[in-house]
Amino acid sequence: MGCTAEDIAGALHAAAGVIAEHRIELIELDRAIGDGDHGENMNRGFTAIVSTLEDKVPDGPGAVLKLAATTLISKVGGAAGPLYGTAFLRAATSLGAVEEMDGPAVATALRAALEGVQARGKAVAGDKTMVDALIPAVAAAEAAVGETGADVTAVLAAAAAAAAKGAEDTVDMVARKGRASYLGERSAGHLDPGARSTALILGALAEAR
Amino acid sequence: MGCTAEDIAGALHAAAGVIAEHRIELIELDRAIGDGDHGENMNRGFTAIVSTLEDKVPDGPGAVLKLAATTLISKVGGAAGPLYGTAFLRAATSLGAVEEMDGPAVATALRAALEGVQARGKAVAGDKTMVDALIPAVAAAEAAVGETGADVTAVLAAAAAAAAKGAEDTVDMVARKGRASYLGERSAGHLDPGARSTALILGALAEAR
Amino acid sequence: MKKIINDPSTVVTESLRGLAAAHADLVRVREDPAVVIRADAPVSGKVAVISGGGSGHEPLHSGFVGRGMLDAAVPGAVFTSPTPDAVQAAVEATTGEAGALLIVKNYTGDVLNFETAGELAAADGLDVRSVVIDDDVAVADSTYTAGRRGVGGTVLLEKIAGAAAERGDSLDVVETLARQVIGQVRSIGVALAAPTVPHVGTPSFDLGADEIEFGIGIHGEPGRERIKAEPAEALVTRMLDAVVEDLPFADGDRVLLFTNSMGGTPPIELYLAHGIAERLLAERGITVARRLVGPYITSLEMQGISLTLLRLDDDLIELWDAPVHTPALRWGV
Amino acid sequence: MKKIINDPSTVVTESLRGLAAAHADLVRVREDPAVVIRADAPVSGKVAVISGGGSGHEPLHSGFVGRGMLDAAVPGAVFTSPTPDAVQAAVEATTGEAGALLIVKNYTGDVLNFETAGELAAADGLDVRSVVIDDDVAVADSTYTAGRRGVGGTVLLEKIAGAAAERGDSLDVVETLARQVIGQVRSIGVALAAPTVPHVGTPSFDLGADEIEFGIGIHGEPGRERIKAEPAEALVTRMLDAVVEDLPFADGDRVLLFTNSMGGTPPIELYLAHGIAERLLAERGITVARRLVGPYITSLEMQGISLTLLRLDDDLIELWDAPVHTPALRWGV
Ligand SMILES: Nc1ncnc2c1ncn2[C@@H]1O[C@H](COP(=O)(O)OP(=O)(O)O)[C@@H](O)[C@H]1O
Ligand SMILES: Nc1ncnc2c1ncn2[C@@H]1O[C@H](COP(=O)(O)OP(=O)(O)O)[C@@H](O)[C@H]1O
Ligand SMILES: [Mg+2]
Ligand SMILES: [Mg+2]
Ligand SMILES: [Mg+2]
Ligand SMILES: [Mg+2]
Repeated sequence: MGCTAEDIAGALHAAAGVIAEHRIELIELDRAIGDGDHGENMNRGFTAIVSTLEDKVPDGPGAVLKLAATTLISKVGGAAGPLYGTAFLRAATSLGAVEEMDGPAVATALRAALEGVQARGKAVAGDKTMVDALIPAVAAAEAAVGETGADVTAVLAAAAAAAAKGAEDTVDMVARKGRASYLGERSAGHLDPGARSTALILGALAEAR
Repeated sequence: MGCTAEDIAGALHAAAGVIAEHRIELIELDRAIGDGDHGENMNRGFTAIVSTLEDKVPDGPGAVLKLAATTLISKVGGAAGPLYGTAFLRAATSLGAVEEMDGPAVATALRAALEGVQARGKAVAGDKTMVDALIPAVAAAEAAVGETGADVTAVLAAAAAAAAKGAEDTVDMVARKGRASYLGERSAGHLDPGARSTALILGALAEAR
Repeated sequence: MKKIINDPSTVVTESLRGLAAAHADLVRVREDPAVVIRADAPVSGKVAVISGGGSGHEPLHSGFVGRGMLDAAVPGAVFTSPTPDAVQAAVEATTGEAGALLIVKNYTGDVLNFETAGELAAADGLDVRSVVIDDDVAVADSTYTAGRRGVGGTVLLEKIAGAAAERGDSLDVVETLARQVIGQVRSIGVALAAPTVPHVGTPSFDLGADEIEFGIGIHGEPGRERIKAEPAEALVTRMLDAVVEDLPFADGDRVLLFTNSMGGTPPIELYLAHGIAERLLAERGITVARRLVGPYITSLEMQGISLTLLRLDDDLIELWDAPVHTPALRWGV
Repeated sequence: MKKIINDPSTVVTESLRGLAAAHADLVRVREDPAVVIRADAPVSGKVAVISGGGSGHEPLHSGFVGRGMLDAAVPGAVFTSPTPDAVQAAVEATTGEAGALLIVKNYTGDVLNFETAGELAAADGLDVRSVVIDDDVAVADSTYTAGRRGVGGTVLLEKIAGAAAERGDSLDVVETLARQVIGQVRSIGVALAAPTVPHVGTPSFDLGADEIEFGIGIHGEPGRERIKAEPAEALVTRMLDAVVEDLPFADGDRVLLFTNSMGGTPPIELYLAHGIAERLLAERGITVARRLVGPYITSLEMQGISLTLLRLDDDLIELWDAPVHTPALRWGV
């Protein structure tokens, strides 16, 4: 069975909870190799998504993701705002007007999101950014679709696990994009905050299923 | 035997050494109930006295003390500069043109110094200032003159001991003059830096004999 | 953390209210999204000059709104670039036929958010252009970084572009001048102690008692290198060498020397550093024709300074000297 | 301690060299004794306005030398009032027939040293008068203290007396105006973190993580009371109550509100506090007719703010608005 607009709204609600819980952790990660605002930024954005969705859940999964996208764009700022905003916007667009999102649609949406982030931010694998969580997530989602077919839960779970692993792998990387790149070699040895938040969000979405 | 100009120059040299040694202590005392500059101020002044006297020692004890006075006035600043400057100036004037300073002259000079400080600063006994070291010093010097006659060493030793005791007694006082007075009751429990420097200087002069 | 605030989440808004109250003759403030607008905007026939970025660098940018400088400033959350809709609101409030120049500091977030805002403005049929300033020599300008950061040079750029717009230059000319300034301005910063972001509550980085962060950014991002604390003479020499040799500035050049406090360094130290810098430049045969000394682009209460050099020509000098009337910079008025 | 200095004993001199280099059009600097003199002094026929005090409060006083404000400033060692011969040098460089007004902050050291200088000037046959400013409501004005301290009101006094002298008022008039200002200006300060004096090397006092020193002086002298840290709204209310109720300022009064940073408090917090103060005064029916917001009388890098209120009348407003051109305060020029 696929996800309805209500399901996605619920999942975003869950993601907001997880981000709030990890606000300090994300701040601390960003404090180490950035400017210390990532947790605050993401929390501000997801809190805004929840209160927007409380007013009214739009019709269809694509419309919900689009509302999340515009909310992130207008509330987050920083690097993460436009990048996550683009990710959600591209994912929304990829869904079109479907009533329910199935497993393959999840994989397609994730790939669209990744492509959007890369189009905006120009980061490639190994640059120590959220892209390093998204690339393995997309690959795992697509593989899961190949194996399990249409099961949203399995696709999301695979993506989340891969994103978590991908985020961990950023620890050893030297940043080449974003604020951490100013540190050069000194950026190695730290987890990238954006990769971590990507893994947290995907984890929450998978859990919410 | 009395003190010559050279003796007094030597004693001032010794006092400068003691002040330099206790610079940090005086700073810390002033930091607690003032603005933390007393040690620096006194050290600047006495260092300047030493270097002025290195050029040339003037003729007669009065002239040496007068040179010390003008040096203090033009180098120390703060409250201590004009007060110590006045003290030395009045002491110098009290000596007139004598070639040697004997015991009674020391007592007279100390009284003149005290009166000068009080005329400038308006502090009375118990206000928690250098006056609380000077008042007992003058009394002890005058008593010593009554007992021992003309012995400079004994007079200075008595004054120094009384000044040290007087300084100690400022600990319990609540300041009513100078910067410490802004603290009100909170000034109690601390040694007054100016009383301490007075005791140190008299101690050094007595030792130098 | 001790700060004179009520709540970390309302710091920017509440502070802007104070700015509006203090300078009602110069600026008006819109909340949500937050925008600081020149009191008499839109000024008809004039190119609008707009800048913005994370808050916490005051007086940059909001303190530079007014006659002869910015038409609007867009303050984001503390150390966080503002969102496109805020930039769009600034454009709407200030921009007419003559178009607008957006001055963007080179940080990923600023570039992306202003980029989107530019697209929105273009969709509204407005002639809105952007320039990206990247004057910080501390960062290697290579494919291995996000590029050099925009720092002290931003203040000078805003003054000069604002003066050009005020004298009636076209958007083409204002943009060309802005690119000229960007091409010939260079900066370096150092930190002695870290700032504390209100919503974080702990210092942005930890520096040992005898350490200096050399090449610090203005967001408390750690710099490029940690050095041992050293006397002002050695530190200013090191800073100036980095700046002078980068462009490079040469014997015979006329420059503007901007000695900036990052916030927590008091004037007594700032002027001391400035005096050293003036002497060292004279020794190199570089003429300091104009100077600016003060806390103009800061990082909350961070202790440290930055040095910026801009190569001048007669036109830039005329634009620098032109009247300016803003909360933080004022002359000729 | 980390500071951008070479040697604690040369900080003041080296800093003044930087000031002279940066503002050669406005001031000239003499060393040993250190005096900052208006570039075109002595201005013939004009009353000279002179102030001074310990260094470390910049821009007070040296940043206020120039047209429409001070003719000379006399900087002592850090937090130490200057010596009489330095004041005398300032008088000599600026004072003619019209005489001079010495503006003295009420601290024992300042009063005594300026007193001696005044006697020296009188001996030279010059008409030199002194006014002592004591606007700090934190200190009880009783025989149990050295009297109230001179704090934020000093900046306003220097501007107004300077403007009166510039427009050609006689020494009698300038002195009378100065006494009027002193009679109707009141201030209070708070500290969140202590400054560090260069020759001391450790903070001037120790404050707990949740403590505020209420009624702090500008030399890092401990204040009158230690309170728990509280939100800006409560703190500004407490400060304003102390100031308003002291004079008292009343419904219908027109005032100048001066919101001052002690150095380490950044503009974002300062404007936030200012906004609150404006609102609270409006609620009391007190009209804020003029304002000044910024770090104008500081205590090195001390974190904290002060609030100053001056009751205005038309003449004081005219004098406040009159052109001023100094390193730190400039308008109308
Ligand atoms: N060019 C980029 N492409 C993809 N992700 C990026 C890029 N630049 C930065 N990021 C991500 O953004 C995160 C930082 O976000 P945030 O702290 O909110 O913004 P800022 O860096 O503006 O303070 C980084 O950890 C990184 O994952
Ligand atoms: N009115 C006064 N009469 C006598 N002594 C005073 C008076 N005021 C201050 N003092 C002395 O001066 C000392 C402080 O000197 P110092 O720290 O050098 O000056 P300042 O207070 O200006 O920083 C005090 O400890 C006190 O002994
Ligand atoms: Mg960040
Ligand atoms: Mg002292
Ligand atoms: Mg940021
Ligand atoms: Mg002092």
